[in-house]
Amino acid sequence: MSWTPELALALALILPLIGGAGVLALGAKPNLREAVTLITAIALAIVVAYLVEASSGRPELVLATLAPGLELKFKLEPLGAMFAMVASGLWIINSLYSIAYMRGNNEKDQTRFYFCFTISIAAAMGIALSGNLLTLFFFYEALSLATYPLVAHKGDAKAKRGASIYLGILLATSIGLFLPGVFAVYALTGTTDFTVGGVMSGVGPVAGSVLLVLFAFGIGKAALMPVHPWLPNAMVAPTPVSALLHAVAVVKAGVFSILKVVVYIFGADYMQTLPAADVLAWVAGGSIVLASVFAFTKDNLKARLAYSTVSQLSYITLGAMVASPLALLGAALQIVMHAYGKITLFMTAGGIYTGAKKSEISQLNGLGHYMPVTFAAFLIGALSIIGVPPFGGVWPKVFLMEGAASGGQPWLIVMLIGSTLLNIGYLLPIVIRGFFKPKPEPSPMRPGQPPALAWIAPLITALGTVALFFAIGPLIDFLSPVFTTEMTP
Amino acid sequence: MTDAVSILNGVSPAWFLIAAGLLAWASPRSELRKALMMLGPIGALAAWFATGETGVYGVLDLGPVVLETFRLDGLSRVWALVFILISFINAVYALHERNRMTDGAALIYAGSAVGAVFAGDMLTLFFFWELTALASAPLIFAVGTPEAQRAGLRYLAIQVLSGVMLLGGAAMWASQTGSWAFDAIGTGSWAGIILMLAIGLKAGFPLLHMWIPDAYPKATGVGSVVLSAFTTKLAIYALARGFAGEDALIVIGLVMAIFPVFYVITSNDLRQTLAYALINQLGFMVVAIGVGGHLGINGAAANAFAGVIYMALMFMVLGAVLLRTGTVKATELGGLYKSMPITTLFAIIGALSVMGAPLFSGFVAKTLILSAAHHEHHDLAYTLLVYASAGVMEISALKVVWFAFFGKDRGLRVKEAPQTMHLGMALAAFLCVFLGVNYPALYGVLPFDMDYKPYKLASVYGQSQLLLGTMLVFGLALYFKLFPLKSDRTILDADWLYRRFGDASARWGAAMGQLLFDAIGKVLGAFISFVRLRLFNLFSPAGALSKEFPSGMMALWTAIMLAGVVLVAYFSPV
Amino acid sequence: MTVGQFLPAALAAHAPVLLVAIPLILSAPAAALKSGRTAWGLAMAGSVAAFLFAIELFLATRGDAPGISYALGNWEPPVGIEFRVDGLNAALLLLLTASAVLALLFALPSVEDEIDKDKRSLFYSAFLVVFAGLAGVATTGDAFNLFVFLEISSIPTYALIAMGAGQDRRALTSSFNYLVMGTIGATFFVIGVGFLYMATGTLNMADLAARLSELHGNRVVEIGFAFILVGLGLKAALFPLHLWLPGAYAYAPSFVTTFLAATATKVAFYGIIRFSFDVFSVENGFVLNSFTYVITPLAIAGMIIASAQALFQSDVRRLLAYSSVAQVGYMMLGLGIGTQAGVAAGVLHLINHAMMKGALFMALGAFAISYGVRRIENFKGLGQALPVTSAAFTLGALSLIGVPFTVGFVSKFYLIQAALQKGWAFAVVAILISSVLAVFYCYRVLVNLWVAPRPDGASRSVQRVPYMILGPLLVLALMNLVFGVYAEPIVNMAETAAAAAFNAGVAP
Amino acid sequence: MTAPRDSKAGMHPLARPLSGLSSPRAGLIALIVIAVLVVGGFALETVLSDGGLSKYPEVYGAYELLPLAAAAVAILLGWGLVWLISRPGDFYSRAAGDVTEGQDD
Repeated sequence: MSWTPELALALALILPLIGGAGVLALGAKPNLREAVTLITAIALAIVVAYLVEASSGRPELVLATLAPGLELKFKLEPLGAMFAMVASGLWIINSLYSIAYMRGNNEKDQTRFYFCFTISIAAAMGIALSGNLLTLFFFYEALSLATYPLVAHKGDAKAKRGASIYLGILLATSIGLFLPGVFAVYALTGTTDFTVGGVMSGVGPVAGSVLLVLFAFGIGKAALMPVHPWLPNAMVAPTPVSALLHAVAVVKAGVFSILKVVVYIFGADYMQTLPAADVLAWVAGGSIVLASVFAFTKDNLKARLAYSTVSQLSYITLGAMVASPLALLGAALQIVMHAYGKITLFMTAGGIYTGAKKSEISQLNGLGHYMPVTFAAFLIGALSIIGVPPFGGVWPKVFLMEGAASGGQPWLIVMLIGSTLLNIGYLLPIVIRGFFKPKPEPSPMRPGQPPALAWIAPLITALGTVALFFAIGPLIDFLSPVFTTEMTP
Repeated sequence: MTDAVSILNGVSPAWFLIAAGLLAWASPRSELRKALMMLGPIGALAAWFATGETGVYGVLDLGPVVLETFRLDGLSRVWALVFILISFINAVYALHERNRMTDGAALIYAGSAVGAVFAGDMLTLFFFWELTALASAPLIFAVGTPEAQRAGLRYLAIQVLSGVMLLGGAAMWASQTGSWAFDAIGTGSWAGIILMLAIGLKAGFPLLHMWIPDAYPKATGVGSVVLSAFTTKLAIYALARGFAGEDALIVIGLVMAIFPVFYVITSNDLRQTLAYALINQLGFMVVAIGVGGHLGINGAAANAFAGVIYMALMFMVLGAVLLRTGTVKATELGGLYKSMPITTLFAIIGALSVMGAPLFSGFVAKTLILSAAHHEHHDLAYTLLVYASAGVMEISALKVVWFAFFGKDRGLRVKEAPQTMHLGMALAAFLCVFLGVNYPALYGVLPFDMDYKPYKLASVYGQSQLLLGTMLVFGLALYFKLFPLKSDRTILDADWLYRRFGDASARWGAAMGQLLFDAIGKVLGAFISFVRLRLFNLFSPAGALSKEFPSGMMALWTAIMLAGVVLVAYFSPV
Repeated sequence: MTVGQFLPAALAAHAPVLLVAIPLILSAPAAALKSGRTAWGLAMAGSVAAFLFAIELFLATRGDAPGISYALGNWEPPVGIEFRVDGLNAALLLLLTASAVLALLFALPSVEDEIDKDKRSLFYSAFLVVFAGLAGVATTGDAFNLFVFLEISSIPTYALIAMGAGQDRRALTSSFNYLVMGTIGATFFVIGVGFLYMATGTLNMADLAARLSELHGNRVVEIGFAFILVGLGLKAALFPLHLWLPGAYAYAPSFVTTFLAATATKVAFYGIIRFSFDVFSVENGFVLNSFTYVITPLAIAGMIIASAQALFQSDVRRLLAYSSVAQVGYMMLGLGIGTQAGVAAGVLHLINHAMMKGALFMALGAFAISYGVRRIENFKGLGQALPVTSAAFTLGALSLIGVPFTVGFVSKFYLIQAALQKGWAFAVVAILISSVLAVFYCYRVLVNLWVAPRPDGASRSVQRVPYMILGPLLVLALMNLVFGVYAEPIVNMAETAAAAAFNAGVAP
Repeated sequence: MTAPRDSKAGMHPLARPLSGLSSPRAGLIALIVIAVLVVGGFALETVLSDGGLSKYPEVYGAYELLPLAAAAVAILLGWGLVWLISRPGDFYSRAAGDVTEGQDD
């Protein structure tokens, strides 16, 4: 069999599943099991890197046909390739981190953990590479289901309650709103394929608006307020899950879906005719600010980060709803930049937990003296989230602002400005507390903790945010075909 | 030598400072850091001299975004030079201090300020603008007290707010004009207004000024020197670049020049007094920019140049006092000239510069602005500026010198400031005198060529009268104990708006929001459990619908359904 | 007639009758045997034979091929009894026989676990009779004969359910309830047939169809239709005539439940399609109106209320039983739509539901055998103890929810399409509500299965699941997936069936 | 041990010659000198020219009057201002400060 993009597509979907099987088979031998996870992650990243190369050719893969226009179909395009690259690339780092975290905290049922993790990654790949709404929906649901055991991992009442809310909201919104949306698109246009320029041009603005609302709230993973509560509740999961899934794979799958629906189902031009788009842009703006305010009130580090995520995700929704080329570009970049920033924050949060069993912000006084690298990584991640140079997080803000202005919604800039301020207010005190409060005595650190991997991993991603700042050129070159030449077919 | 330096042609001086700063952060040895703090500015200065031709260098092509990192022209040259000079002076001044955090931060702060001045487009400007915010914050955090941390956070928030507002305005500007280029902007559009507000936030526009007296007094002794030098002057540069000749700026500048008078008189913290004096000084520059024209811009530039140095000198003096006595409260100091006579000398030189005494740099700079206002027939502005310089500048300078070094001897017998501090102060003091006497040196670097003689009899005479008059009033007020100074008081300023009112509103809002959410949650919870109970009663195995029905029930259903079908069939059309 | 595509022509020619006769005949020796295993062998032989005939018949009636008419004893219809196979019942026969084979594989270990040794051969004998009866219902072309087969299938069913008494005494009351209610249903049906005979003078379905098309506005016909619909509706567990079903499914032996869930209501459902769309016709206003104003509301009520009831069950089999009632609602909704697309969707869901419920009940049987649990809270941690079985159960549950790329999604998709074509948005809403409820009741089971930790006190050893169970279980579970992705074969099957129902299968 | 000698003991060598500056009389002398200079300057300007010595002929050049009035007004207003806007020194720190910092210490 020769090496073709189609084969690589299939491989990207199957590799994690094979890895999952391997993890199950080697459950009794932890070292081998982790080796399988790592090897799978690396192999997947290589395959996805190849896919990124091949994405300009837009290869397609149809596995099955349910009805005309309703297929199990995969199609590679730059947005998806980018998302796949982010998810698979960070999976490697996160796997390293998982090993440190899970062992450092003596977590139980680690085989199930790693298995579900691989399945989740497979689902994320499916979302990234999906070629139509139906396939997207399928993998979207698969991701919800596969991550459920991870969220409920601890198995105590609190974890179960959090996980129930998690799954309940995600399933209810997806089946109650997203799925009807998929059906409606099919009923109105006869296809659910992701098509350059969108497929909705024949649909009236009212129906289009209703559909847009269905998608905006139905894709609950995008955590647009008020369907966000699942995200803070998902924080009962072990930190590697929060780090990769609830900062990268799951939430990004949500906003990626929204972006994809907007770009390839609605089409940017059609979006301009929808009154609901303007309203939803404001909802997203409100979500940005409100979630930041909520983040302020949280003392639990992960809860604060979760609300921060809610806020940051709405940047993408906002960009998608404004739907000017630059706003969409900013939204797409935010997927990458926020992924790196937030995974850093979560991994450091986990590192602090592993090292000193501290989970509340008010307990962090002076810990920076014991964990300088961890806190430095946190600082970098926070600065990237806030959006200051020279960290990657600044670019989405630049393009979203320009996009909002050129999209005729300059007042949305106020939301972004407000969010930046709030970000400073809730993120930086954590670092300041760590570095500038007096060193606590005696040392709160648990002997031998955290393992080196628990701070190396966030350091890598933190440096990644710096690299991304300078790598913006290639990134935009890669993405811009989606938003410029293809916007108006 | 020229060959060696010419290699640097086209290299932005900013990189030397930033690189030195990063290295300083990385180097654990204090000696190495101190060397870097000296070498960075020297390298930057070399690069400044090496690049002779004006033009755009250091174009950083990031693909779709092209950053012009080094635009050298008449305007940017002045500011860059003074920033480099002051960072060198600060390096000397701070030689005694061993603080890794602030050493690196000060260098990067200076470097990013230089970088911002050289930015040819607004995106680059924004990057360096934000970098100045980030790099300067550790200078406040380093104090370590909770109060300083809060102040630092407020400071940082406002600085970053200014940055993102700049970005927002620039984004709107770019979407309107299609270009990120940073040139004259004007207030003709919303984008322009937002940009002006963003810059104004850093320049200390009225009501946007509150962070200056809030943060500066809380920085470290060395930190306040650096803080006073860069941020606000950078904003003045941006105003001069983008908003020269805006009439609104004259009004704004006048307010800035005048309102601090009350605070200068009542504030007890001498660094806060200086901070208000700084706002007044900025007001002069803003007026000059508002007046515009070659003379106005030159006046703003000259004032920025001289002002950076003499304000830094004043803050250095107070830094030395703070180092030795641990306080800069007017009510706790006095008679220090006895133990710190050298510092006192520098304080007097600085004060004379601040007051604009002839032969000092303040005089040659300030007369430019007054002349510009006069030439452009802004007579009211002219009069008010004279008033402001009497009421604010001079009283603040007198106040600092008097209360710290003379006045009531509180028996403080401390060591004289370290030699290295003296050296730093001496450099600044030298520049104050040198530029005042050899004024063509100052005028030579200004953006526009001009033929201007500051030392005319009228000017000198008038200025001397002004000075003496103020001193008389000050002396009389002291003599009759009319000076309204009280220890341990907080003077409210616009920061009350967010520190008290805003804070309280936010708390109230958060509390109300929490209540609301709780109430909603309660009602929702009650409703859900009610529905659940009802549903359970209905559907559960023991519930109404699931009882093991007697077969008769079933028969009944069957009959009902049969009747239903028959009825429907009966009424159906054939 | 294209006989002989698969089997030797001599056999193929008699396929319709042999399919019914062989199990019926085998039931007698099975009852006489002492060994349960031998009886099982006979049952298996009968089922496999029937399966082969069903394949033959299915192949023969594919596509546009006309139906097969077989005159029993060479008495020509309409006087003699006619067996008639077309696209509609060929699909059903295939489903029925395939279910029987798969269920019987599962039966061997399951029955040995649940039924007393001396009753086993009787058990298999009774099963053969039920099987033959159901096959007869599906094959016959004679209205009265259909009643006879219905009773043939029903009476041993009561006995089979009652045999669950070895596990739970409530099986007896459930069986009795079913007996009473089933008899009511059968009686209603036969009364309806009587009315038709009164009006037309014939019992042959094709003949009935021909004569009824001339009898417009005949009240007797309308009343006959009403009785038949209600009678068969009861057998098909149409809400609210489903009251017999939860008890019967919950307390019958696992094997019986598995088999019945996949077949019994389906056959009655087939009867409704056959009578409503073939014998009568939707062109008759009263048929269409009955479907629109009676069946559809009941179907929707069933979909939602029964799902809600399922939500609160603590016994998993009862949960699934209520779920079955809800699923019947989906099928009925397809009929209620009253178009060919709707009927196709209904048939599609009939086939798919057999796959999912077969898998689910079989998995439950496996749990019962190896762990002895039926209540939801006892499922805690089973996912790790019995991963393969649990995975199969999960697949079935996902299919039940209607996750894309499972058969459950395919049939729901076609159902929604049919509803939308008719302009029934409310039906779509109902389907979605019911689906969400399905999510929640499946969630309750799955969360215990996979996530909840095993209780510390559960020292009870878990037996390995026999391969005899695992095999058919996996086949069924994977069918949910395979036909969910490659839906074409079953969709074609359903569409052929619907076409057959609408185009009056056999030319007289 | 008197206070001045005591204070002289800790003095910097360079400051010793100037120790007399702290006496109240030195201050008064300085004040009188300044007052004389101011009055003299004013008189000079009034006598010698009408505004000719000041910077610009068209602006009345009595600079010393302006700052006298300005500074005096400012200082006197300061009293009112102190009464109006000054608060105890711990005014801001009494409120718990920032929301995030509230729960510690």
